Amino acid sequence: MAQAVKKGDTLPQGLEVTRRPLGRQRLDGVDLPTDEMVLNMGPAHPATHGTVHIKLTLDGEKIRQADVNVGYLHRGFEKEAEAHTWAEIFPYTDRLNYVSPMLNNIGYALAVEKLLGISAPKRAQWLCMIVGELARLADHLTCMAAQVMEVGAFTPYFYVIKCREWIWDLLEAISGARLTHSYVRVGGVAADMPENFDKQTIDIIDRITKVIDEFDALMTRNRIFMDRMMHIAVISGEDAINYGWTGPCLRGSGVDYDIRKVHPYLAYDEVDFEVPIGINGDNMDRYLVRLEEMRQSIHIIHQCFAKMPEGPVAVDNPRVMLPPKREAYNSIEGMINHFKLVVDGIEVPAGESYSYTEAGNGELGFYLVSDGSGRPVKCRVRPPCFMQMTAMGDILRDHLLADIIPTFDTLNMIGGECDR
Amino acid sequence: MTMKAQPSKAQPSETQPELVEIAVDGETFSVPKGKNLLEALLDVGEDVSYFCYHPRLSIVAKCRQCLVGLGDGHKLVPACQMTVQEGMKVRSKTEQVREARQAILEFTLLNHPLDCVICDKAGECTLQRQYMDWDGEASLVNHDKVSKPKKVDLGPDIVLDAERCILCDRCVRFMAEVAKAPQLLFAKRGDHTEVSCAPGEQLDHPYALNVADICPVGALTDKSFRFQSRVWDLWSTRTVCQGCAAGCDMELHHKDGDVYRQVPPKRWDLNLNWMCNDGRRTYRQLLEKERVTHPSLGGERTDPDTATTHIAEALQGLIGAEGSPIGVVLGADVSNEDAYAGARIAQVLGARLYLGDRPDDGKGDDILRLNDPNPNRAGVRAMANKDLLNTKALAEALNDGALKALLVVGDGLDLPAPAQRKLNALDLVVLSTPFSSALIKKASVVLPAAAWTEIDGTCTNAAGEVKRMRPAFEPPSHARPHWDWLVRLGVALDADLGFLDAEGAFSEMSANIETFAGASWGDTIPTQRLRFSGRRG
Amino acid sequence: MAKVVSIKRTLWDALYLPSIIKGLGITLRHFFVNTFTSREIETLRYGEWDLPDYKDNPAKPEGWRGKKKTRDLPDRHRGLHRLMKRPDGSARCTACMMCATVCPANCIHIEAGEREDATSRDIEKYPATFVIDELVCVVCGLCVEACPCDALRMDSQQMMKPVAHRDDAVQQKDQLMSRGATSIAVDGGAGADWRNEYARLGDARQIYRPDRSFSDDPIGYRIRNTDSK
Amino acid sequence: MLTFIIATAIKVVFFVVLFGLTLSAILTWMERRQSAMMQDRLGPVRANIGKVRLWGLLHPLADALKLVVKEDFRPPHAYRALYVLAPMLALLPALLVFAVIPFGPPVCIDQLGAALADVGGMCKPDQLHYLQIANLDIGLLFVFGIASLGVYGAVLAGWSSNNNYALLGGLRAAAQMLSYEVTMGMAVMGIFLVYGSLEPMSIVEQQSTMLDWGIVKQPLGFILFFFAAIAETKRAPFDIPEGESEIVGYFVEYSGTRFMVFYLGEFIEIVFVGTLITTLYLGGWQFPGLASDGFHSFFGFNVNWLMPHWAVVALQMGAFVTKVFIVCFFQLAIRWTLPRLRYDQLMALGWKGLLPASIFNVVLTAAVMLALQSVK
Repeated sequence: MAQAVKKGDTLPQGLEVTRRPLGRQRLDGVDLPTDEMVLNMGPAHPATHGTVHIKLTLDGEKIRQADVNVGYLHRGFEKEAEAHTWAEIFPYTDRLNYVSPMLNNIGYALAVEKLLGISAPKRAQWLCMIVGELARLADHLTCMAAQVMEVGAFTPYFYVIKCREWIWDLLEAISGARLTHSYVRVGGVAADMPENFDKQTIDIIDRITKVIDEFDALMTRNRIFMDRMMHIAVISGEDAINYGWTGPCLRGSGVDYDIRKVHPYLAYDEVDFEVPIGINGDNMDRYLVRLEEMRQSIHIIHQCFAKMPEGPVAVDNPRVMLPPKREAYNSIEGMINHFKLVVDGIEVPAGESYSYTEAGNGELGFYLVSDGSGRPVKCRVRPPCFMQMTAMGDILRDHLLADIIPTFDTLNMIGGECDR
Repeated sequence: MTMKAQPSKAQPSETQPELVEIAVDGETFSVPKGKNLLEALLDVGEDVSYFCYHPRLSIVAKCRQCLVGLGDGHKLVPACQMTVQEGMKVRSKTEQVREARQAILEFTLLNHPLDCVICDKAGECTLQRQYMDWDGEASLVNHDKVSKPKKVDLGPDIVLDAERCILCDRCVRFMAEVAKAPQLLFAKRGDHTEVSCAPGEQLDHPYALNVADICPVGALTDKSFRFQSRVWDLWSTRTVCQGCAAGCDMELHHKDGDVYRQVPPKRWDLNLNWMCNDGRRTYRQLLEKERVTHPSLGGERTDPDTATTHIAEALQGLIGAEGSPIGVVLGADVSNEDAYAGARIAQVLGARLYLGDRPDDGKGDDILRLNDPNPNRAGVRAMANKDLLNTKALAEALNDGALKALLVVGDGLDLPAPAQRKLNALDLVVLSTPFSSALIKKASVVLPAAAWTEIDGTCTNAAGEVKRMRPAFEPPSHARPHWDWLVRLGVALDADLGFLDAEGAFSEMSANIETFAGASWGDTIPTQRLRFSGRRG
Repeated sequence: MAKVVSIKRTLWDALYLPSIIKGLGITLRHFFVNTFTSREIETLRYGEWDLPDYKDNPAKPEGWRGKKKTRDLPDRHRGLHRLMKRPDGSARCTACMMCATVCPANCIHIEAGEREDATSRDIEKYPATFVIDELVCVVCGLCVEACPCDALRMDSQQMMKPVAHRDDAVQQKDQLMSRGATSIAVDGGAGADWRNEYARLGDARQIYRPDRSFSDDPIGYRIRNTDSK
Repeated sequence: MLTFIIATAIKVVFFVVLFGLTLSAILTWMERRQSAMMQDRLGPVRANIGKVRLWGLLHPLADALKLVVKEDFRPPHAYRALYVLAPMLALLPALLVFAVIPFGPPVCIDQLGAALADVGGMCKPDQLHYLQIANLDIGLLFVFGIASLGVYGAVLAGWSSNNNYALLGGLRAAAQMLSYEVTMGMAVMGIFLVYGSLEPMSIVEQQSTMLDWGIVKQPLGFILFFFAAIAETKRAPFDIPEGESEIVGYFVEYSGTRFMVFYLGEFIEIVFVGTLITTLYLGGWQFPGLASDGFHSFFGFNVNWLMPHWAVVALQMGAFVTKVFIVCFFQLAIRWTLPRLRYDQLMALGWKGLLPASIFNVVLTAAVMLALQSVK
C-alpha cells in the first residue's frame, strides 16, 4: 500500500527530506502594518485556463487567504448521462478532461464493462493502453507547457505543444477526430489501428523523447525556474492523502500510489514501468514527476507494440457490441440486433459499480448505477483535479500573488473535468 | 348511483379456484386448476416467449414459440395449449428449450424482410424483442426470401405488408372472435401463405385498428401513423379516452406537443385491451378544431386579469338578484374538478346550474363503445344531482328571457340554433373553452381553457368509475384548466373556492360530495419516453 | 518500485548565467535552423487549403514556409456529413431515424415521406427533409455507426467552413447529397448468398481500397467513388 | 543660430523619427517573427497590400492602423487627467534620451567628398557637425535623469486606472525601476572611471579599437548594465510589472491609441537600451580598424585603404545601426528564453546580487585604474 516518505528517511541520490510545514511564512522579517486588499482572480482571468474564480485577500503581494470557487464550467454531465444510452455517453466523456479524452473514454468503458461483467478482447486492451498512454503524454505535455508558460517562458511551450499536435495526429488517424475521439466502446474499441500506425507512433514518440530532453535542458536547471518552483505550494504526503489527492500531484508529495501499479487494469501488469515520486511535495516535484511519467509512458508504448497480440478488437457479444455493418446491411438478424442496440441501448444488468483508472490528473472514477434499462440511473464521476482544487487555497496561503498561477498549473485543474 | 373506487382490477371471484401444484424447473408453485399453462408460467414470473397467444383470443399454437418440456418426455410442447394439472413437471429453462426457441426464431426470421428501417413497429416489435432475448445469433440458412405483396391496402385504416407477417393468426382470430366480422383470412399455402381480406370485403370494422396493435410485427399498420414518427421517439401519457362515456384507459403517444396516436395500455385487464377506432381518433379534434389561446373581451384580445375583473364587475349587480338571472353551464366534457369549481362558482353567484351535453349518437356497440358521446356526464351530474337542469331547460330559460348572464364551462354545450340566437340578448356570456365553436361569436368574454390532453384531473365514466386523467404537455399560450379560470374569477369576486390546484379540488370534492366519498386521486404515472420505458414488444 | 525524481539546487545552478547561456543556445539554435532551413516549422494552413490563391499556387505562396503545406486528413477523419446515393441518384436514406436517435447533440432532423410511385421492390419511405445543423453537431460519428443503410457518412474529407450566419451552417438534404457518392450496397441486403458474396469480394476490396469508411466496410464497394469530389 | 535650429530639427527627424521610431516599429514585427522562428512557428506573415507581403513586414502598419481606429475606452472611475497623461509620460523620456546618443562621427559638411587624414584639423569649426542632437558634456547624467522619469508613466497608469491589477503593476514597476536604477548607475560608474568622461561622444571616440571597447574593459559592468537595463525596460525576465499571466500589468485598462503609446514606448526603450549599450560598451559608431580617413589595419592585417569622408561616415553609422540591431536581437532572444522572476526574487537579485556586484565592479575598476596609473 502507498506509504508517504517521511522526514529523515534516507533516499537515493543523497537527497534528504526537507519538507517544510504547510502554510509557512514565505517572507521573513518584520512586516509593516498594511491594509488587506481583496482581489478577484477570475473567472475570466487570462491565465486561469478553465474558468475558476479565486478570491484573494492580499497583504501587499502576500496571500492571506485564497478562496477557490469552481463550477463555472458545470455542464451537467452526470444528469445528461441519465438521458442517454450507455453507448451514447462516450462523446460526453470526451469533454471531461478535454486534454486527454482517451483516458476518459477508457475509464468509462471499463466502468460499464465492470458492471456488465465482461472484458474487452486482449488486443483491444493493448490498443487502449497505447492510446491511453498517448493521451497521458498529451495531458502531461499540455500541463507542463502551461506551467513554464505561466512562469514566463513562452518558447518551450511551443516545443511541447508541437509534440501534442503529433499525438493528436496519431489519435486522429486511429479514431477520426483530433480531440473528441469517442474511440473506445463498451467491450472493445471502435476499430483496429490503421496501417502503419505502429511505425508512425514509434517514430513520433522517439521525436517526443528528444523534445522532452530539450525541454528538460531548457527549463529544469534554470535558476529562475527553480526559484519559481521549488518550495512553493508545499503539501505533505499525509495532507495530500487527506485531501483525497491522487495522481502526479500525490506522487510529487512522495506517496508511491499509481493505480496502474497497485490495482492494475487492462494489461498494465504485463508491462514494465516505474512510478516516479517526489520528496518535497512542491511545485518542482510535481513538475519533475510529470516529466518522468512522460518518459515512462513512452517506455510503456514501446512495450505495448512489442507485446500486442493479434485478434479481434471488440467482444463478439450481440447484446453489447453492434454487429459488423455487413451483417446489419444484409441479414435481418444483424439488422434487428443493430436496431435494438441503438434504440434500447445495452441492457446492463441492474446493479452498481465503481471503477477507477489512472487518468492524467489521478484517479478518474466512475460510479455507475443501472436498473437494467438501456441507460444509467446514475453516472457519477470522481474528477481527480477537483480534490486538488480543494487544497489549493490552503497550500497557497502566505505565498505571493505570482505563485498562484504556477501552482494552479501544477495542480492542473481542467474545467471540463472539475466542474463536469 | 354509487361511485366505485377506481380502478376495478380483476375482481376476486366469488369462489376461490381450486389450486394445484406444478413444478417449474424443480421449483413448486400453486396455480389455479384448469388454467392455461402459458398464463400460469407468466404468472409465476417465468420468461416465456410467444407470438400467437393472446389472453382475449382463442388458442391456436401457431407460432410454436412457447415450447416447454413436460415431464420426462423428450418432445417439447407449446405451453399455450396445455392446461395445468396437479403434479405437472415443466422444463422451461433447459438448454433444449432455449435451443428450440432459438431454432423457431431462426425459422420465423427466415422470410422476414430487412424492413426494420422503415417498419413502424420497429422499437416495439415482438419479433425484435424475442430475437434479442432468445436468439442473438446469425442465421445459418442460405435461402432467398419469399417475395410477397407489400403495401396492400386492406381498408380505410389498415395497410398490410405481407412479407413481414409471421402468420400468427392473431388478426384473423380478432376479427372473427372479438369483432365478430371475419373480414380477414389466410390465403395461399405453405410459405406463400398471406393474410388477406375475405373476397369482396375490406377491413372496415369499427374495431379494425386493434389488429395493428396485436400484430406482433409490422405486418398490419395504422395508416394514420404510417411513417409519422418512430415509436421510440414518442412520449407516453396514461390518461382516459374522451371519445364516449365509456372512459377507456389509454396511452397517449405524443411528441413536441403533438399527439401521434392513442393506444390501449399494454395491460390485459384494462378495457379488454381493446379500443375502438373512434376512440383512437379522439386526438384528431386537437388537430382539426381551432384552439382558443388568448382571453378575449368583446372579440378583442386581452390579458387574463382584465378578463376576470370584467366578468366580476359585470356579474356584481346580478348576484343574489330576483329569480337568479345567472346561469352556469357545465359541459359534459369537463373534468370532475372543473365541474366542481363550476358548481362552487354557481353557489357563490347563486346561479342556476345547467348541464351542457350532446345527444346520443347511436354508435354504441356491445364491446366497449357507448351511445353517449359525453365523456364525463356522470361526473358532472354528481355535482348537483337534483338541481342540475338539462340543455332543454337552458334553451327554455333563454327563450323566456329569465337569464341575464351565462357562464359556459367547457365545449360540451350543444344549443339549438334558436336558443343560440337568444344569447345575443344577454348582458354577459362567458365562455371557457379550449376550442373555437359557433358559440364563440355570441360570447362577450372568452377564456382559453386547457384541452383534455393538457389537464390533470379525474373523470367519471358511465359505470361510475372515477378515472385519472394526466397531462401530456403544457397548454398553449394563456390556456389553463377551467377550474383555474374559475378560481381566478372567484378571487375577482372576493370568494375563496377553497383550492388552488386540481388535487386540492379533488379532495374538497370528495369531502363535500357524497358520491365521490372514498374515490382515490389515482396513481402518479409520469409521462415517460417510450425509448426507455422498459422492454417493449 | 518508485523512482525519486527530486533535484537540489547546486552552486552552479545558482549562478544564473550558465543556464541562461545554455537556454539561449537552444533557442538560438532553433532560430537559426528555422531561419535558414525552416526545418522544424510545421505550421499548417488550417481551413485555407482550398482557398483559390492556394489552389493556384500550392508550391509556395509568398511568405509561407514550413514543411507541410496542407494537412493530410486520415482515412477515418470525421468531416462534414454526406448522404450517399442509390444508383438511380436518390438518397439511400430511408428516414429510419437511427442517426437522429443516437445523436447526443440532437442535431439531425428528419421528416419522413412516402413515395407514392414505389413499386413493390422499392423502399416506400424516404426523407422528405434531412437537415443537419453542423454547428450543433459534436462530430462524434455515432450517427454513421448507427446508420443501417450506408446512407450517412462523415468521410467527405471536408471540414466545416466558417459561416457568417448560423443558418448557413444548417446543411439541407441537397447540400448533404451533393457530397454524396453512389453506394452500391444493395438495399434490403444482397440476398441469401451474401456471405459467400462477401467472401468472394474480399480480395477485390483489398485492391480497390474501400471508400473511406470508419465502420466495417459493407458489401458492394467494388468501385471507388469518383463522383464525390 | 538659425542654422543650428535647422540642423537640430533635421537631426531630430533623422535620429528620433526615422531611426528610433522606425526601428521600434520594425522591432514589434521582429519580436514576433524572431520569437516565431525560435518557437518553430511561422509568425505573422499575413498582412499584405495586394500580393505584397514582405514576410509580414507590413504587420506594424496593420497593427498601428488597428490600434488607432480601436475604441479608446476609459474606465468610468479612472482619474481622468492622470489616465490621459500616463502614456505620454511613459513615451516622452524614452524619446528624449536619444538627444545625447552619438549616431556617427563628427561630419565636416565641406569635405564630404575628400579623403582626409584629419577632419578635425582641416575643418572649419562652424562646418563641423556632430551626428548627435545635443552634444552635452554631462550626456550620461542627462540620460539617467530623463530615463528615471519613465517610472512615472507606469506608476500613474497603474494608479489612475482604478483597477487592483493595474495598481499592483504600478507598484511593482515603481519598486523595480528604482531598485535597478541604482545598479545601472553603479555599473556605468566603471565606464566613467575607465574613460574619464560623461560625454557620450568622448566615450565613443576613446573606443577606437576593439580592445578599447567597454565590453572588454568592463566585462562585469557590461553584464550588470545589460541586465539592469532590461529590468529598466520592464522586459522578461524582469517583466514583473506586466506579468501577463498574473496581473496583466499596469496598462490593463488601456486600449486603442493610448495602449499603442505604451506599446511603442516599450520598443523605443529597447532601441534606447541598444543605443546606450552600443555607445558605452560596444564602441558606438566605431567600425573596428576604421580611422577617419579609411582603413590602416583591418582585423590585424596592415592595409592602407583610403576612403572619402562620406564613405567613412556611412560605414561608421552603419556600424552603429548594426550594433544596435544586434543588441536588440539579444534583448528579444533573452525575452523569449527565460522565465519571469518573482517580485521578491527580483528585489533580492537587485539588492543582494547585482548591486553588491556593481559596487565590487567600481572598486575593482578603481583599483586597477590606480594600479595602472602608478605603473605609468
